[in-house]
Amino acid sequence: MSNIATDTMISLSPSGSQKFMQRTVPLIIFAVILAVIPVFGPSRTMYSLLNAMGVNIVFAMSYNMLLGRAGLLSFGHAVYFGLGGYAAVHAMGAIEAASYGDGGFWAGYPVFFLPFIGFAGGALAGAVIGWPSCRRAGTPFAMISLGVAELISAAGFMFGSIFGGEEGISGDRMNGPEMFGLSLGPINEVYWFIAFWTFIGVLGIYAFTRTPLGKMSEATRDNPERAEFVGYDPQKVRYLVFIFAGGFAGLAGGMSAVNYEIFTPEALSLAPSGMVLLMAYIGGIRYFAGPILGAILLTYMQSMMSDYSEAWLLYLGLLFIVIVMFAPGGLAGIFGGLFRGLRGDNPAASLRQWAVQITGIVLMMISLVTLIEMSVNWSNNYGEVFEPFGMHLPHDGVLTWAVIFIPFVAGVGILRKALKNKEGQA
Amino acid sequence: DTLKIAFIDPLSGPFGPTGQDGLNEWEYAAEQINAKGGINGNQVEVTGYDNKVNPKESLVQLQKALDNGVRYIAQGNGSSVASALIDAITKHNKRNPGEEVLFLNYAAVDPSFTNDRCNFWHFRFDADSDMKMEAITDWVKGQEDIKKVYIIGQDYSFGKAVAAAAEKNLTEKRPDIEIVGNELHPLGKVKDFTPYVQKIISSGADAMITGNWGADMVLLIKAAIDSGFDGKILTYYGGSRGAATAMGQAAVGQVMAIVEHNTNLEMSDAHAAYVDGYEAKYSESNYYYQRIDNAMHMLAMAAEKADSIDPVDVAFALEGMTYEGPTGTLTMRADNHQVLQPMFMSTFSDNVARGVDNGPFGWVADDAARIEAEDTRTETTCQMTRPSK
Amino acid sequence: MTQAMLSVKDLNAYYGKSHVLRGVNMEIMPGEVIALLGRNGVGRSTTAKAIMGEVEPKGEITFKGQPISGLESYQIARLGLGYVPESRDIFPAMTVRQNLILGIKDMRHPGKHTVDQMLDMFPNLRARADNLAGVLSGGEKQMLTMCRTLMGDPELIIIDEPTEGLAPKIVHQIGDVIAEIAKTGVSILLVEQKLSIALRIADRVYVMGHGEIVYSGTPEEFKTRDDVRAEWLEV
Amino acid sequence: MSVPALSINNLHKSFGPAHIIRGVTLDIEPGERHAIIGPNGAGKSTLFNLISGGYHPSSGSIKLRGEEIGGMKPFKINRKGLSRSFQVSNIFSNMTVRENVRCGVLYSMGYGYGFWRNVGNLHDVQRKTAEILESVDLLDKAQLPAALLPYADQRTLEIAITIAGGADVIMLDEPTAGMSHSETERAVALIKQATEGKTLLIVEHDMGVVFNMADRISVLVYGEIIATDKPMAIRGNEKVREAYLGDEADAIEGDAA
Amino acid sequence: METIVFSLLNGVIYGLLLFMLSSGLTLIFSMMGVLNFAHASFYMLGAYFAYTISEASSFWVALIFAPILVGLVGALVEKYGLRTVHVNGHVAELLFTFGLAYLIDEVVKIIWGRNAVDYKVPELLDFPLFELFGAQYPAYRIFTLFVALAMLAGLWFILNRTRAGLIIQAALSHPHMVGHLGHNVPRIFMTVFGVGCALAGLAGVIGGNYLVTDPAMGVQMGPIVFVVVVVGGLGSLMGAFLAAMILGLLQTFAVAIDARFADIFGWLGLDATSELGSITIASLAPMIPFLMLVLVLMIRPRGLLGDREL
Ligand SMILES: Nc1ncnc2c1ncn2[C@@H]1O[C@H](COP(=O)(O)OP(=O)(O)OP(=O)(O)O)[C@@H](O)[C@H]1O
Ligand SMILES: Nc1ncnc2c1ncn2[C@@H]1O[C@H](COP(=O)(O)OP(=O)(O)OP(=O)(O)O)[C@@H](O)[C@H]1O
Ligand SMILES: CC(C)C[C@H](N)C(=O)O
Ligand SMILES: [Mg+2]
Ligand SMILES: [Mg+2]
Repeated sequence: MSNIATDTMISLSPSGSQKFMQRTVPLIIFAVILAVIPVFGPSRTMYSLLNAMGVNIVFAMSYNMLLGRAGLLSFGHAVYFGLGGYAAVHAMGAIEAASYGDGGFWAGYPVFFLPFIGFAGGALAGAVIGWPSCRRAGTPFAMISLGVAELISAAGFMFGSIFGGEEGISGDRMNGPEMFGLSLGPINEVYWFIAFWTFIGVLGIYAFTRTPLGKMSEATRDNPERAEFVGYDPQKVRYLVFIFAGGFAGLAGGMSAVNYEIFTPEALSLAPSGMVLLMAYIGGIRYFAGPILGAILLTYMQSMMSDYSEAWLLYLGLLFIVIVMFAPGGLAGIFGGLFRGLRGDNPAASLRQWAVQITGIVLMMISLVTLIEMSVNWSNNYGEVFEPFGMHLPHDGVLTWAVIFIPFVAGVGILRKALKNKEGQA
Repeated sequence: DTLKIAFIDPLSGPFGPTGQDGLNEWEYAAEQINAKGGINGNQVEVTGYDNKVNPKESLVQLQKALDNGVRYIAQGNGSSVASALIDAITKHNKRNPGEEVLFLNYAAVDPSFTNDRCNFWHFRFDADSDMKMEAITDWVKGQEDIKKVYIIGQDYSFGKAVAAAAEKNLTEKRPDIEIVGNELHPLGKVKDFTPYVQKIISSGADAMITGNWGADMVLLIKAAIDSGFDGKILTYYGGSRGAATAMGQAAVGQVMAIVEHNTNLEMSDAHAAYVDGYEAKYSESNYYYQRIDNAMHMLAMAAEKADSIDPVDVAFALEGMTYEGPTGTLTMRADNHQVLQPMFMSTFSDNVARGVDNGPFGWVADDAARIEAEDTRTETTCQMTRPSK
Repeated sequence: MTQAMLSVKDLNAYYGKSHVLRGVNMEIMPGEVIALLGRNGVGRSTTAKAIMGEVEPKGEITFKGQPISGLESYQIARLGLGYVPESRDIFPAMTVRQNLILGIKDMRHPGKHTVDQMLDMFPNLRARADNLAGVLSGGEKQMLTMCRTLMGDPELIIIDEPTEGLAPKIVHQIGDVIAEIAKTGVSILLVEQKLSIALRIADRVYVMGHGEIVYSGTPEEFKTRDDVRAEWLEV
Repeated sequence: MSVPALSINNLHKSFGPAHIIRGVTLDIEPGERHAIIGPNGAGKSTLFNLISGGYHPSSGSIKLRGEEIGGMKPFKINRKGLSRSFQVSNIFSNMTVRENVRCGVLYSMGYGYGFWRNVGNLHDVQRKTAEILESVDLLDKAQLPAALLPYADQRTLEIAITIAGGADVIMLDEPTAGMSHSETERAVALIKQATEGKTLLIVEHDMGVVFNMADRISVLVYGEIIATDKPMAIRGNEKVREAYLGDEADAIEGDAA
Repeated sequence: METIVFSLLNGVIYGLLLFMLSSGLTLIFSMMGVLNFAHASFYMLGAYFAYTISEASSFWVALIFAPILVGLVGALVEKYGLRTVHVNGHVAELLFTFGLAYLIDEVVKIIWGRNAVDYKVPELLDFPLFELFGAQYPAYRIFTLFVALAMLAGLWFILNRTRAGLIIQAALSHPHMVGHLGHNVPRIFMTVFGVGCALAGLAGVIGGNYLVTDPAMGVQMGPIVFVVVVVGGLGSLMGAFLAAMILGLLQTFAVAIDARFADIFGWLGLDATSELGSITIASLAPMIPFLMLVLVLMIRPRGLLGDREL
């Protein structure tokens, strides 16, 4: 074996410092953000929102192991989230029973580590259900996942002793041994639990992408036929990835179980499966951090935006469509583009370009939001009128339509011009 | 000061309309009481929190409400959500002494909330499903021509509770009646009830009893009428929004609903003004939840009695309180926090002073259809544990 | 002077930022067979794509006197331009016959060729007429693509590397077929590597280098120009 | 005599009524460079697919070093040390060149479906990958996404992935198709060097390549092998001329521009 | 006996309704490969348009114009939305329609309110056609039967007698090439999508008053439409028809059967009071489609009559 090969090997794989910058630093930053948040003294709402985000981050990342990495579009990922969660809730019940009863294994099991149970539950479910579903990729896989999700969630309402019917199964997290001095009672203590597991989840999923199996899952996504001719069974690759994705979904389920102390069969259904799909996609499935962004944004919209507008689902739909149409890289893709532009040869020009584009978009948004809000208020028919910033915008007011039309026309004009400029530059 | 009530119910999605109606009435009730000086001198503020009928989301909204300084939670759509909220509130109150929260349940009627799972922090202003079934079967008792009854409901705790109560009550009150069917169908999944209805028709039933709500109720009744079912249809929620439109002329005299109020009852001037005011303000919705008005008044009385708006004091004051409401005397039982109020077997009619859904149809109840509050009392298994004062 | 069938003036094309065609000029007269030669990667296929509207052309392209740059590819095709791409692009999930039928632009006015004629021309295909095109061998696919384009009655066909991957004997046959097609009066722009074929059937030769036409002349003249060969074709 | 590296006996394959491979029998000795030529549609690629596991034989046997592999799954056959390339480039187009080669390396080095190791720390894999990239001269393009490679480089990568797993029976389906003369020469050199000491089975239409490289040539026509012999003998074979080479047999250099 | 006759009749009618709903998707899915998640939303639009039109004039006018309107909406959606996403592949298309479903649902709520609207069966057909064992059979149901059969015939013609199908299929593998052969692919795509949506709209006109016209009707019907298309088999109209019928009949019969698991599996020692034993066959009805979906995909991935795999 020659020196050349050894030398080139070193030059090929990124250097130690590069590795550090590209891999370790983002993780450290992530950990630091998680650790620093409580310093700002979040409110209860903020905490519960953050906790929900943590759960969804892990859930969305686990989903992206399938969609983004392995190219498997699933409509039933919530099944594994839910089954993992149920496993954790039942374990929570066992801990409670054991600590009031005669002890045993569960009496010594800290609630803090319930996500392990969730992981095991999700992975087990993945192993059982994945066996038939992973035989095929593509649309058949998607359809099977849809069918399985419907079946399992229907079963969820049938087997009351396991799933608790419509009411679900509740538990109490303040039992069993405490870990790290956290009683897990108050929500700010739960935050630490969530932060810890969010980090573990993200780290674990990241580590997975670096393993031979993780790499081969990408290879199988791109070209299953070729994967077979380099010694890999694509079905087995998919199946193993599926189990891991199920496991991490279950981990998120376990986090959720501790956070909410309740699990309902609804958690297994199509709706959350669809939501996690939206999260991953809006965030950007081709980017590792994409689903994190998506989870944060959608959790926020889901919980907070409904306070501001009845039409929040309409906005969600619009946002999603806009992303699908114009930014298939998702939020991460947009940020990535901005970042590259800033580091490109002409940051000033890119900045100017964005400023123009953003102005155009904002103008169009003003018009759209006015139109929607005006319509919503009007159609509710209680004589309500949209009144932003002290303006009075009834459906038959001249001002209203001016606020709708003028920015729209201006926005379209600006965007068109911006796009033309861009072409001219190329 | 203000007394803040968080209304946690669906405000968007498929159940949005139902929740919105509830919120409207809570807000209207607050407005009316504020006009009279509020509760014990405090203005009442009702804020809607959208839970999308999801127990988990309800808990997030609960945290939000707590942040905003809310100490009173109102909820009704779905016993499953109520169950989650009861649990969460109990834990919260245990974990955060001094910040207790009270749960005003205006529609979630799972009997267990005032029985095995009864709880000091929970007060129910609606009759529970057992009480409603007592009322329905009492009415059936008097109907000699009903010989065969078919029970159909949604497959979940509430539907099961309804079915069990119906079976039990009927065998007690009318042993001669044959229960020709007792069926649970999946919740919110059936698109065409015709097969079910034909089963009911072929069973020869003279009456059908159902606790269905939402689309399940509307579709069921519509299918029954289209297929020419001519027996009585005895419902819990026939009076809710949108049903009248779907039922139409054919359902007149045939569909009945057990309610605590309908707008064609004899009303005092003050009460009529209250109802008129509501319907004028919210032209798209109808006055439906008398119990919200009741709850608001009872809350006010309790606060005044305790001379405090602290939930713990108010809760103790609410126990055993009586209130002279528009339909009669109401009592909040101290033993299980269940209200007792007069109930009415209302009948769907086309000859009404006030229609619903902006149509010509509405609900009526004559004197014979009135059930006195005391008669709705049921046994309770509740063993209430109370905090120390 | 007769009008050129196809005329390309100062054609430029880009892939992203890379400037691939840098002012290509060429003309094809009615009935002419033109061979476009050049090394790998000089932009011959790109020229074809730009004419066909698959790559955005910057410059003037006229077909029978009508400007076609900026038209949709189906509009270009309907004017009478046929294209046999390098990638062949047969429709794998359809039968050979269906592939051929798809070559007809308008069922109400089918062209002068029928499916049967085509299958006669290539007996290999006849045997596979009702097989899915996806399972054809590489060579069969090539034949299918040419036939499919002929079904549309084009007046000018651009053929990109038709002999790639073909058995030596077939290579020869393809040459004959192209010559045969040319005899029916169709103009042909042939992008080809194999000189033997190109020189045998072409009326004129263009040589391309670095995104420009660097030589044009008749095959006879070209055979004498070793300098051109040396500079632009050999390595 | 040693066990043949690959031994095919009376192999048949039909697709429905179409009888494509009609009784092929062929032994390939270890270390031999064997070319298969034949008209388009003769069944060369089909034969490759049968050997490498892409298709299931209708009947007959295929033995790899004496062991029956007919009908095995491709990945199993691959693990036994037989690797193939494709007529149409079949690479992992969203990955970088380096990752492509690494995919070829991983299994053979025993890392299989491992999910407990970081590929970044598998130094033997890194080294092997670098070696292979080096040997096919793609080192400077290692970090490029494979989809962006020029055509000829994609073909080269195709070969690199094929040899990466260290298989000792290598099958190449038209490796130089679409390459220019100079690229073809480079590819030939590369193939020669990379398959040094290994058994090579190659399909080509470029007679220059075939006659330059092969120890023996088989001619497949309509699913039957009509001749197997040394290159010189094949060139002179009348049947082969008629069925395949045509006049080209004389101008064997090939005449890519 | 009664049960069987009823179930047959109801099963057939329900099956036909399912078929009407899914026929448009069969067209879109098998021709364009687009799993249109918003399909049921177009169905809903059809019902609402029909409601508004029939308020203004009559049901019969609505029967014609509502589907056309829906088709136009569909064509616009294709032209200004789907087309942009097409280049990014099927997942992107699917997600686009996923978002579109949200959008249509919300817009419907804004325009027509959140409650059911009073979309009535036309008076001409509002009478019981016959009576069977004491239950009346509304004439309108029989009318739906004829509309569905007409749709089947019409669609069969479109799919088999036009080359559009071929062209679109071809465009799925090599869109540029199809253009080079002189076919205006974008317009064909737009037309197919429009026609598919119009069919959904027609189903809405018929189904809206047969069932209920409210903003939830789209969501409710959503997934089952896929089941019909997939189980029937890609590219096969007859398959979709067959699948719809089987689903309709199975679901109706399941409801009609008065049995619990314990009654059937009693020999396994299953107890009627146990959780598993007390599950009724009727309660399984809504699960049947999905069970079929999973089984078909596993056992026979090309569906009942499909000519190719998904
Ligand atoms: N899609 C593409 N994106 C970026 N660059 C491209 C693309 N297609 C071709 N190129 C580059 O443009 C140049 C010209 O390509 P073109 O295909 O026209 O060459 P050619 O003369 O036909 O050669 P070949 O013999 O390879 O077919 C080449 O350098 C090629 O790498
Ligand atoms: N799956 C299949 N079903 C039916 N016929 C097939 C299938 N695969 C290949 N064929 C047919 O088998 C014959 C041999 O094809 P193959 O691809 O092996 O040819 P080849 O010798 O490699 O030709 P080329 O040199 O052109 O690549 C062809 O006629 C082809 O149409
Ligand atoms: C709002 C009501 C329809 C809720 C129902 N009664 C339940 O308790 O679940
Ligand atoms: Mg080329
Ligand atoms: Mg081949």
